[in-house]
Amino acid sequence: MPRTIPDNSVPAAAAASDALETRDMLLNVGPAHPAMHGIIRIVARLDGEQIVDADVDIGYLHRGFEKMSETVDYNGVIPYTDRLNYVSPLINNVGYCMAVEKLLGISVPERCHYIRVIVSEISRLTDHLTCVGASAMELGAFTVFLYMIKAREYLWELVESVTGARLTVSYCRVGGVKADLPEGFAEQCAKAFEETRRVLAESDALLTRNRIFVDRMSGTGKISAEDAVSYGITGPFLRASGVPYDVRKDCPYASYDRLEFDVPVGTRGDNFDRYLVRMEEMQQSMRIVEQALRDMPPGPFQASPQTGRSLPASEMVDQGKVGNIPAIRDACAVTDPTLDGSAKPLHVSIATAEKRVFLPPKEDTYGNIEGLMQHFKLVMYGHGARPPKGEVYFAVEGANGELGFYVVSDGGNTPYRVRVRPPCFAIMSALPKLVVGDMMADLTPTFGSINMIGGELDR
Amino acid sequence: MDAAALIQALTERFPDAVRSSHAYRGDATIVVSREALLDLARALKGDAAFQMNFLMDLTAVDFSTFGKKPSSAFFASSGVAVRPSAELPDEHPWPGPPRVPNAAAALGAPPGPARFVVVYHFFSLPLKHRLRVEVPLEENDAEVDSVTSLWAGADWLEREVWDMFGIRFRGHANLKRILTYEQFVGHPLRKDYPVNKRQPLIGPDGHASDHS
Amino acid sequence: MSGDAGFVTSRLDEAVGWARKYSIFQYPFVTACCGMEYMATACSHYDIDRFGAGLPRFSPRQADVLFVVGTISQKMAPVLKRIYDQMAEPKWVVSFGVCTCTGGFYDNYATLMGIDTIIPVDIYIPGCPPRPEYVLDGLLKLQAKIQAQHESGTRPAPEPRPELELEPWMPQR
Amino acid sequence: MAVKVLRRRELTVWEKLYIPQIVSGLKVTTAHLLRNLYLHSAHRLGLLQNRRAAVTFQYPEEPRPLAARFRSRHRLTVRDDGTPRCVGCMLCETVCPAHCITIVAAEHPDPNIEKYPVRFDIDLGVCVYCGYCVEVCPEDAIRMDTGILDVAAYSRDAMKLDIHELMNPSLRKPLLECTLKFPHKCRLAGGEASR
Amino acid sequence: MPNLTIDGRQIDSPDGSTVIQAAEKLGIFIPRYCYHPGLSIAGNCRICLIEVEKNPKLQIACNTTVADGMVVHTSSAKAEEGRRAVLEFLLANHPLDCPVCDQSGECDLQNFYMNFGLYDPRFREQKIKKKKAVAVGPHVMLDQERCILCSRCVRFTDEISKTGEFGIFNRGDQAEVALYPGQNLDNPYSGNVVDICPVGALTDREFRFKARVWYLSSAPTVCNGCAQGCNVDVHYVLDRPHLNDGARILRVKPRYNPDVNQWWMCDEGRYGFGWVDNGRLTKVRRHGADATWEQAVAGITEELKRIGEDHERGTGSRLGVIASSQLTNEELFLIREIFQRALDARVTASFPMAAGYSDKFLIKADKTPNTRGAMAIALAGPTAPGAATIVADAVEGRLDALWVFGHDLTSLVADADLQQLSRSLRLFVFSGTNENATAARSHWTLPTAAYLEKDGTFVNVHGRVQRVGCAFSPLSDSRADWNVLLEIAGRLNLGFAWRSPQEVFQALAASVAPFAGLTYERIGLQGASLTTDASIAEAVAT
Amino acid sequence: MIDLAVKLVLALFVFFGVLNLAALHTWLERKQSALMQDRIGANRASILGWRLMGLFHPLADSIKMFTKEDIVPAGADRILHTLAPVFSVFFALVTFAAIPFGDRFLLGGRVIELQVAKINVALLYIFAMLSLGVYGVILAGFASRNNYALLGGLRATAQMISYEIALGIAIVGVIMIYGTMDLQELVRAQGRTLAGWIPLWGIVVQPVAFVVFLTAALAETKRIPFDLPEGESEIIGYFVEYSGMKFGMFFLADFLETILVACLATTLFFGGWQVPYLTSSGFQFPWGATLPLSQPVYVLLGVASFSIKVVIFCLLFMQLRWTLPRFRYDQLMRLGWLGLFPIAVVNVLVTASVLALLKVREVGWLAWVG
Repeated sequence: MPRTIPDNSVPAAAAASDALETRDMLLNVGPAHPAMHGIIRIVARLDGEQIVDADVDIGYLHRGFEKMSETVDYNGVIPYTDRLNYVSPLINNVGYCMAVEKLLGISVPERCHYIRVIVSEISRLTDHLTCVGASAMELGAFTVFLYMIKAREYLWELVESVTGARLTVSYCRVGGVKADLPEGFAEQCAKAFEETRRVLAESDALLTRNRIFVDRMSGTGKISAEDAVSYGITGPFLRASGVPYDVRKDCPYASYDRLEFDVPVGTRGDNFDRYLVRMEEMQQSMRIVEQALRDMPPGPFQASPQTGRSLPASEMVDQGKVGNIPAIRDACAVTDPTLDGSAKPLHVSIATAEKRVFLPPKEDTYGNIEGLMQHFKLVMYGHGARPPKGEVYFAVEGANGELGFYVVSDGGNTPYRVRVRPPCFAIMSALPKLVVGDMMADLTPTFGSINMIGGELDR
Repeated sequence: MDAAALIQALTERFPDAVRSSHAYRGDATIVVSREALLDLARALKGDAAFQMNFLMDLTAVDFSTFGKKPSSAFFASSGVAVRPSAELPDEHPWPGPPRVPNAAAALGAPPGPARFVVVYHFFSLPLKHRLRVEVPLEENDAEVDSVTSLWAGADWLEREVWDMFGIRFRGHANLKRILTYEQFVGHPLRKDYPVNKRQPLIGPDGHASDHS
Repeated sequence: MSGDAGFVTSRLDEAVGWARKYSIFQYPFVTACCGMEYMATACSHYDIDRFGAGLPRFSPRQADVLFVVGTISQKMAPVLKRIYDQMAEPKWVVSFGVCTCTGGFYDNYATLMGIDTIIPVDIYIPGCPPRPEYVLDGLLKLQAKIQAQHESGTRPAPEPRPELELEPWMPQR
Repeated sequence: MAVKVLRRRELTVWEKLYIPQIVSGLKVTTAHLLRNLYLHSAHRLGLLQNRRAAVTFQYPEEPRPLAARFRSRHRLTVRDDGTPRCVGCMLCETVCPAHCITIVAAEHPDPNIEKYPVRFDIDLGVCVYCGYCVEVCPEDAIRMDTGILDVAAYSRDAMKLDIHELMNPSLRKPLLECTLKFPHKCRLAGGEASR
Repeated sequence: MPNLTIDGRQIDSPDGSTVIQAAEKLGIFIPRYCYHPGLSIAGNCRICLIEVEKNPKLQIACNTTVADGMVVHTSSAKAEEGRRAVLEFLLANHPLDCPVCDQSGECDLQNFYMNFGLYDPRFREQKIKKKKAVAVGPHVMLDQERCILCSRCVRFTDEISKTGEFGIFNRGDQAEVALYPGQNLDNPYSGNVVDICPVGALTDREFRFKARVWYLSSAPTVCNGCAQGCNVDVHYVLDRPHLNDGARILRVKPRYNPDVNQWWMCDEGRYGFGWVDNGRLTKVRRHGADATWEQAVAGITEELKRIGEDHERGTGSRLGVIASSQLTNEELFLIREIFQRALDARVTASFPMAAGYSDKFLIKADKTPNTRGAMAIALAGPTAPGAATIVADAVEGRLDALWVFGHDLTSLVADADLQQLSRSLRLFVFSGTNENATAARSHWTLPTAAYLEKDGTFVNVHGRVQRVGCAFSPLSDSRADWNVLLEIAGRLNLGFAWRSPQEVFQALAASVAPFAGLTYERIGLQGASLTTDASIAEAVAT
Repeated sequence: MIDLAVKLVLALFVFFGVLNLAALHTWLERKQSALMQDRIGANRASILGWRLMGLFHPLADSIKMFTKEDIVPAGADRILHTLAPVFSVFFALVTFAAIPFGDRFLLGGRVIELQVAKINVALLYIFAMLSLGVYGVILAGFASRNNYALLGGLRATAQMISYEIALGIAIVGVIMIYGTMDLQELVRAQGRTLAGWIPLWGIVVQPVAFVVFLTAALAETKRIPFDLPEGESEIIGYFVEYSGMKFGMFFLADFLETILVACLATTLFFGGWQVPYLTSSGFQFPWGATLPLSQPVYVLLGVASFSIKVVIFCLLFMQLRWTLPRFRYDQLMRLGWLGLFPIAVVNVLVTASVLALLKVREVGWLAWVG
């Protein structure tokens, strides 16, 4: 049985050969340890306060993502992807959906690409805020954490207004997104970014030049570029080691090739560099979102421009049922607000044209038999979207690095195999290398800078 | 290098090892025999033409039920089987899961389908190309060389494949379970492992329960 | 026993109940996604400290309420059980998020289908993850429960754990 | 490719003395402290009500505004005659990734409706609020727009919503009396237990 | 034989066959509504349009006979365009009923629409209203709005059931399928019209609204309603107990078998599955009190051994076994091996039953599925003692033990005698699926699996051996009979090495002549005939 | 007899005052951090409908802790385990005895020093008590039989011992200047003015010592940035195995130490109960104005001045606690041994040199000032 704190075992593991009779101490850190985010266990062998060896035990949050994915249909996987890297669920959504779209061989409208970029970057912001905030908190700077979470709340308000949920968004769909951006999103976004920038400035003042913080972060948890590459580390962690690899630049997807941004890289590959890279990436993310909002093709924000006639959904359903098509044709349904943003006029700009993949707009479902049949065909077990037999790998830049989805289809309506390449898995595998030689206390900032997310690590 | 050129170069370089290849949806893929894997990997990492410095991913697929999913009870009312819905058209269809040469193949019979395929995803940062390498394995001999000597990151990935699929990696120093626990019996991502077959460590009364 | 004494003890109990409900030292057993909302609940926008529950203690000995936040896997279950056993009486358990309430949609080999299969639960806060408002409502309900118990020292016998509803012919899990 | 190398400025001797940076840090936090103190005091006096002192929403007294699209507790929409709009097509039950919806359907006397649910349960203890049920409903029968956030419960059973609570979101457990006027599988005493 | 090219592939097809049949052979599926291989060709739905080279107009595949050198394109743009137009027309007045229609999920309108449908509908008019939800018979509900007038049901009642209830009335967009006045769709095969209806116009009243078809799992089996042994698929749901009050089986559909039942089955078999989920024995009982299988097996074998020992000293067999032709061949064989051969019991599988309704098509008078098998194993037929004599012997005290498989003895003796039996016998075992009077009187009541829940074979009236398969596991505590028998054999140290029905069947095939050479693989899904009829006669004679 | 009664009253006064202050301190800390973090903070506990901005929360905390189960882990040393928190609180409490919180006043011909115990080597006493307080911590770490607790205890011991040295040396300068170890005298000595208008507080003459003292004293309190022994996210702390009121006592000791350090800082460097330009007869401003005050008012002003200064220090400590990250162990040690210790020593040397240079040793430096 894995041992947890408080650990009642007596100091053990004598280094018998040591003539001085000093004994190494085995310390079980985790799995229920505040700095271990609850779900990993590090068995550290300590010489005094110095870590001489570390054994990392993961899997405490293994939830069978890959197995569950084999039991649901292609869209059914999306809620599970939300919970992979639950700090940046939208990036997971986007990555998974784009992988399946690649498998299907379909494309999505330009506006949809931009929307995905925007939500991805907002998610990246929330992730970095949480990561930096949490590692600051673990170093005792509690207020910074609260400030960062406060900023995250403002960003989550954005996420909520777009997706209808704060965290587990289930926003993307295979072949598009659930809904267009809401009205007034750009202004709301500007306001939230203003708050975020203020918080970042404050946090910067509290941490970046503070010697206590710098001493804790600088020079600890170092890894060289070669080692990082060998471990398959990607993302901010790799960039902090000076390797400018960013999927958004190197293998651009969605509309990243049309957006300008810098890839920050560090020089030494220590915790402080990772902190700096993340802080800079947040600025870049905001820059990307602002550009994307400016450049994205305009979408109709309002109800049907042709008729301007809106009908309550229930009315449409009732009329459709009795075959009174003239009464409801060309009308725009007033649906549940949670479906806001997916009305028929908006549908063309957020969803692929391939009807065998994406649910029809509600107006079609309520108002004509063709739409209704399409709707049913996509939902019923054994029907649904059926990619051809094949396998694809598609990677996006997750908050922690390359987030790849390897999807195998056997031509059925459920994925045959969904494999996610979790970025922090690679980083975690390098953890023993990162911490050996450092002090016990350095475990905390190093671990914080890894931004280990259990959902993604253990899946 | 684009996918076709990469496959071409590899096929020329390793004519014996590369059993088949495809570039489905632009993903360069080669299927190699497990004997050749380590040499190939070494060359992939070291050769100036490839420079695959990243082992992005290492996983496996259990192809044992591929295309054999029991059909649902959509009774075709006409009395004749009706396909539920068309797959999307595919211009360049995928050649199908890799096959492993078995004993029968020597006698001229077609190679049997591989139960397991170990899938490596390589990426070259300097050259920006990706490559998928697949190593088909038979069920009763699911073992392949470890690439931990070339990429440190393979350590955990191989452990995970062992844990989830029961594929052994020859030369791996510490091949033990990683996501599940030592007491776990079986390999959950195998297709014959029922999705909700639980092996609890403690029972409702708080006592350790036996694992059957 | 005189009426007065009863009155005094009952007032005393009430006071103890009052104190306990406004002084909730929590042990956050945070494992997964719900942890993000747990953070949000604790932080400025919701500020769980307003209810006197702002002080997380990372030692189970000092905690009053075990917040089980996030999926508990079979691998984690013994740890949770042990933490619970280590807590000092009186103790309460909050099951935070559907994974801890019932196992949620991770109905597979790896996860525990609800922590109430191994430890008694006082408050279920469903949601995936629960919005902070859900949590605060749950906390208010927990406070009401604590006040209602108002017994000094011991907690009432845990409720019988819900049986899994298995129809006779269903595949036995 | 735009790569921005973050070259580190070493700490100056002045900064290495701890104190200056501590002071500048204190400046940030103290500014917050004083501003909030000032605003709180002003609020006590009824002044400056338009400026928030703390970002905290004092739930439950002061609910935080929810986004229009926010997915909260479910409800079933109701026809004018008090029956549910749901026709028991079971698409929501089908699509639900958590399998938290259970529906039992029966014949409706009106052949234009044909079918309706005699039982419609949602187990909130399992629901993951993905909103798929709303998205796939072809009848606009299920919605997640109630804004109800009070879902915590004392038992597993209490998290299960049945047709009474779903059709009338204002109902709260425990329910004692059935007010539905159509045949349904009723678990309440006093209701029609027919189906 | 004409040779034609379909989608670039060559095929020889017999004279007079149609393109749709030729394509079928190539595995090319051409959509169809009115065409049904078991019915005459109507050619009125027009969905099977194909492009034939050198022919300016699209042809219907179902009624175009093959010709040498014909070049056919089944999925060319032109053909699809034509079908799309047909589908648009068919859908013009189709009601928005998918949510309430039981057919959705197996509806050909949905399927074909998704493959080549017109996605942007142009129909903007008022839809025609017709009658909905009209019960046309005890089992079938008609919805005229959904009907696409393919006339399959009309042809079925004309050609197969030959009862002629259905007709198409009125013209144009008012045309509708209906019963002839005064008629009622109550022929014994009426359920088949639901199967053949390509849309949701005819639905099954029993199945209606119980579940959605996409919830159903399907398992192939053989109907046990009569000796015909129609091949069927049983459709069941295990993971949604709230549907249909927890019953697993939701419906039974015929499975195509050209040698037994073609595409059809009778209503008696189709709706006669209720006993599988209702009124089942679920617990082992000893004198009415709950017990466990371990106790039962141990107790029964103990008693059998003791009776056996006593029997050595006494005279004549003191053990009677009334087997049943509801049991599979494997179980009957095990009964023979254990009771007749090893324990020297008096065993029979023939139980007197009144002959039921029969006709010349599918319905047989013998309402048990395996009489022929029991005869082949010689547990029924002229040589076997009748059940009545065994019971009479028991009543008169000439037996110590009696084992009844599933039968209710009250059809042979009065209940008072049964009570008397219960008191006088040393061992009285009842094993069966459902509760009855005998079960209530027995010493040991063993719940056993229904035919759907166990693997095994039946032999139908024509001597065809067919697998019943194993659709799902036995209900709660019940066990398959072969399992129980093997356990008892193990306890009795009979040295059987078999562990599964398949192994028992191998032994059976090796030792019982009519089964010689058969294996489960050879039987497959479609069954195989007993080796010779003569061998049966021989087996009966010995 | 009456003296004894007076002392008793004073002791009780200090005892309850300090305990209440500690309770108030927790409230203050919660509220202050809330304000810093744009939160509201605890505010819902109410008695008879009164919420008083959450003032009842500390009360609830203490009642709850009293009624919580007390766990002694298996394998732990029962006696030491119980003794440890008592040690902590006891030594923290008795230290207050030497802190003067007001000037002496005359009551019925008696001179009453507003100090529980007038000890002429009060500073030594305080240091002794502080050092003994370490035992509570190390005993807690040792008796719990838990690796984390042990680590915490070790850290705490090393940290407190190291910093005590810097602390002690920092004060030497003050002692040298004021020439006394009696705190009451020390405070009184700070009542003078330099150049006629600068109050001769420790901070003025010993600014470096003040910084060293403050840092070292913060470290003594084991609060952020020096909370390594109880750094929650690294090692839970030496009291990881304590529950109920025993844990509460550590908690209390923590706050007591904070208050104690605030008191010391006030006493040593901010003139204790002194109010600038206030003498026993009233205000005498440097520009010549005077404001005569009666003696009770004078004494009360002194007490108020002392309290305010202490509270300000507490606030400062908390502000620091919620602003800064924490040190690492080796950095902490380096700061103590390589930073504070040399500075303190140099400070002593410089002070000594200056005093020697001024050759005032014999005549008394204070005379020179005056």
